[in-house]
Amino acid sequence: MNWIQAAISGVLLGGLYALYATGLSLSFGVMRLINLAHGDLAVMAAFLSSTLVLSFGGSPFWTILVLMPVGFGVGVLLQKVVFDRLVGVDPAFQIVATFGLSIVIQNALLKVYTADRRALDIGPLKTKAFKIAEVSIGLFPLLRFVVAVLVLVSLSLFLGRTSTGRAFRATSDDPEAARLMGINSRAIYMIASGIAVSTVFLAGIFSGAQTNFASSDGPGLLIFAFEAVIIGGLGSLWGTLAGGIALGLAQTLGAEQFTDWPAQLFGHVLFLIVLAVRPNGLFGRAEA
Amino acid sequence: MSSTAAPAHVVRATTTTRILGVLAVLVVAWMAFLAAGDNPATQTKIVELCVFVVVASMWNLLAGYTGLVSIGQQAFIGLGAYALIVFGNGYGQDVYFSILPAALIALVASIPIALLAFRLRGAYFAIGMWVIAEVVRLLVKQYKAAPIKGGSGTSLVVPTNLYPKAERFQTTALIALGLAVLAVTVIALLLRSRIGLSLQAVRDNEHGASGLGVNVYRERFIVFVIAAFFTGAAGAVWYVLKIRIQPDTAFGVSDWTAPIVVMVVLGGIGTIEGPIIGAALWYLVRDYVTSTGSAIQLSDEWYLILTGLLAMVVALFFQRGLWGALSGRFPSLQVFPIRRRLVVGDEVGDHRDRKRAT
Amino acid sequence: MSTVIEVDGVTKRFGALLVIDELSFSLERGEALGVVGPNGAGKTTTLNMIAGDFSPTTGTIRFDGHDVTALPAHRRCRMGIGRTSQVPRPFEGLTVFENVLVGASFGGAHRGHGARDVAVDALRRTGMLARANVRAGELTLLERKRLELSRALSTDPEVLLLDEIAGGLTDGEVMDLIETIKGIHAAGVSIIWIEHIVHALLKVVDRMLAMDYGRKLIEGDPHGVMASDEVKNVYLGTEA
Amino acid sequence: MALLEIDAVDAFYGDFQALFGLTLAVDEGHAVAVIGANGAGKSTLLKAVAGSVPTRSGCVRFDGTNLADVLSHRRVAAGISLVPEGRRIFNSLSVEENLRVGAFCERPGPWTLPKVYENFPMLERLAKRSAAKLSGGEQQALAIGRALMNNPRLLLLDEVSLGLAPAIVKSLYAVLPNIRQEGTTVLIVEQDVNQALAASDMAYCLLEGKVSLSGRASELSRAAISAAYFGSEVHT
Repeated sequence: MNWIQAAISGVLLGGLYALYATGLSLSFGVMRLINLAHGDLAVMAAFLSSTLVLSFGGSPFWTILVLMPVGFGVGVLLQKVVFDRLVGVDPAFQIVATFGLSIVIQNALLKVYTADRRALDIGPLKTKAFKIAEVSIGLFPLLRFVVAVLVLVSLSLFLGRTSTGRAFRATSDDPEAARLMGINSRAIYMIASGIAVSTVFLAGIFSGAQTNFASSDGPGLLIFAFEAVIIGGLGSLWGTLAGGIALGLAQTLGAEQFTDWPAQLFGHVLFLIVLAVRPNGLFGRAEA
Repeated sequence: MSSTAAPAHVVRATTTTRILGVLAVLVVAWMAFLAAGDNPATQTKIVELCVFVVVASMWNLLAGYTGLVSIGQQAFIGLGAYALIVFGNGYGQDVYFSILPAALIALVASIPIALLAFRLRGAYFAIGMWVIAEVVRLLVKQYKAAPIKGGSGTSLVVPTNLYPKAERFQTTALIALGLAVLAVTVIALLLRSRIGLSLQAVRDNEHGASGLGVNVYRERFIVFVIAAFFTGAAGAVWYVLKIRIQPDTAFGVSDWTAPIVVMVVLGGIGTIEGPIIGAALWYLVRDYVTSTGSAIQLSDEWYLILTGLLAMVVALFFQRGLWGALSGRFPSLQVFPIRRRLVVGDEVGDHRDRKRAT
Repeated sequence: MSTVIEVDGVTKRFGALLVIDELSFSLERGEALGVVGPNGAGKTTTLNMIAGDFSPTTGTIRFDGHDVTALPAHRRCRMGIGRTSQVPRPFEGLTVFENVLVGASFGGAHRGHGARDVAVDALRRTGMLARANVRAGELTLLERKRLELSRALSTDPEVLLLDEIAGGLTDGEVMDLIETIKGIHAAGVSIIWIEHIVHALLKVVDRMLAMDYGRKLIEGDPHGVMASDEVKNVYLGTEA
Repeated sequence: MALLEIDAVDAFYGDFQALFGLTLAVDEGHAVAVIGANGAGKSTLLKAVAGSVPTRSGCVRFDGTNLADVLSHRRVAAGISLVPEGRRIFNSLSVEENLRVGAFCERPGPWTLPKVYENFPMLERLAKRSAAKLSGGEQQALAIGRALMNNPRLLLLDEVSLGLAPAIVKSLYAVLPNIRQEGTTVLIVEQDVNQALAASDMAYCLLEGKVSLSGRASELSRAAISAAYFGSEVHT
């Protein structure tokens, strides 16, 4: 039974990882840009949420409604000020610039919030669970998973069914040909960054409600997001979800078997195995 | 082959390189004098500066000459350092003689790491290396028995019970300086050699290089392994001085790769001189702004925020870095004579020859 | 004469797109072969497959009788296949001499003074010696094309693959280049030359191959091929 | 007044000068062919009009407006559509999605999805299929249909016949009268000279970045074209 229990937690955790990874996958897909500050933005969102709750009271959930639009704005701003200058540039400079951004965000958070760990209090929801047979399923992890799937569904509807979504995919395929259709690629890039940051804000708040967080957590989250993207294979949102779930499963099942080892190690090991065996990811296209 | 009219020869050193070379030797001699002195604070600074010169130069050799941008070089720092701990604390070996084998351990480890990480390109290689460094960190943390003692870390016992403190600082500073000189010399010689020629070709146009017979994978592999060796040695030297080691800092990305990247980009990526200048500048500025009693005393947080902003500004607007900008303006400016100037009688620069040949 | 390059039943697909369709031809030792055909006929793809940038989907490529179909580009270069590419991309951070030295040291596997002398010789043959110490990033288009040629020569090629080396040059420049290539050919190097500037080709090549839709259209005497109905139809369309 | 005026334009790809003081004009409602060998500068000309290659000197005017400072995606909104060389289909989109992307600017006009399908019936059958899986001819039809969805005033066709079998080329060109009937001006760049001349009113032949011959399409002799096309040195 413990195995089933661990597997279910793994799948539910995978939803969170997919949420982290979505923005990363989107910016890479559309602009071939990797933002190394991606994880720090999630941590920033958790801190902002805690500030809002401390100032205005209530549950962290309402802050999502405020912070997701704020995240969109942050993404657009970052795109205009930083990322636009990095599209098509030597990866070394993309890495240095976004690495610098990561250092700035981490230390700004440290300055404002000190090194103490914080948590977002969601009250009794955090511990509520229901049982099917002998397996207990946490209500909050389930909710988190459902929200992640909803985000992915709405994103894939946006990409698949709307004019802007099609422009997105067209730009990702061939930016120059997209411009020949009248699509302003810079505007598309701004929307992509806006979505990337607002989804990672959401992920940060959900993560902060489950476990406490500190200003230095960002890089660890970035690695999870990155692993989910690579394991799932580039190029599809559902691949990212699958990658997130595979990562979550590796962590919980690994920790179940080897109880005194850190769970993230098993995720890393899965990542390295995928790299050695199927470098295009479990669900990736061959030419990716 | 057609006949050769005038004998051709290749000139490497110029007046500028000779003058700057003498200056460089003088700086090293001055540092050796300080290292051999009896001021532990100065000796500590020399060790720190030299270690960062080594690691930054090696990172630049990878990123600036082969396009392998890694944010996992801390893996080799930690491997070198922990190998030293194992030789010293575990097997009771003399620490100074353990530095070389520790570096070799890093070298050996780099081979399977390269085989795996070379499957990724660009930014994916960068983060993939980071994951690999994380795996090594977690494994070391997990080894809770002596001599590694897991996540809480341990201390190097041999030097403290064998050598008096003053002697240890002196020896370590001299070793660090020697390592830095060796590392930079190896890089300069490598770049002067045919491998260096191919690396610069690969950097400019990978596809074109392989079309001229360069085995790009092999060249990259060689450089990766060399970088791992020296980075491991630097990690070992660092902890001979610092004594106390913990996996989270020895394998810490913000302790190592973050400042290194800033140093290299600030100094000028893809030049030998850039990382050295970047590292020196970093130390001077950090010393000034964080030491108590200076005019602008900054907290660690503010200091790092400014560092991050500096990295962003340089990467966005000043990609050539300080040395890159200087040598762009004054092309003859180089400390290390790696360029080749061809002299063939009076044919080079003589336009009549061009007409004759066509 | 013996066959030096043999393209045998080669097909290349990129995804669903058929680019080369069962193409077979050969190059004799010491021969210069011109290749013409409209854009998209698969000429550059063919050259790239001979040079080893990628492998054909099916079929075999032989060099000096050895099957080289699966060898990477750097190995083929060392065996004696030199090439120039359509858009010259020199190593811009290196000087002209250093650019050529890469070819001499790796493709030609020369060391030290040997590499230097081969590089100097290649520069002299292409008229680039005077520019030896200039950074390649500062060259004009003609000089880049000449550098492209010198680099290929420095690898001691038995076969030289030229991809639109005359494209984009003025008439006078083209004439200069023709003389250079004639010289290389006269020294015994076998040549496959893709070119749209037909009059340049006609001055050098011994034989002409016309391609269309990834297939061989016609091959034979250069003037005969260019005057043939097949080639005229491809370029100017069938007469109504 | 001419809809498109190209006045003494120089254009470069890096160091490579592709157009040398090129001058030509296209009247509204006309179909104009630009022929010439590879490397003559035909595609560069179209790219300079579409805005993907900058002009270094000279002037491109569309409907009297100088396009110098108009970004390429704005030119599309103004009614200039390019069917690019090599088709540049969006491979991860379906056929229908490619067409819908073509209508991104939502310019009003006669060209709608049903009308494109009516003119290219094979596209309707393939509507839901991934565009990457189409044959060359189908992709070319899609590229033209996609450009028409913008309801352009000026349609630029770059090497429509490239790599296609003659029968397919013929079927693609058969749509041209329908396009012109809606008042669209067409500028055709082609290697297939006869096809291009048959479809157009005026023709310009380019040689090495300059106009080597121009005139009414029906009045140009094959000998004159042959000389202007290859340069004078080929004995044919």
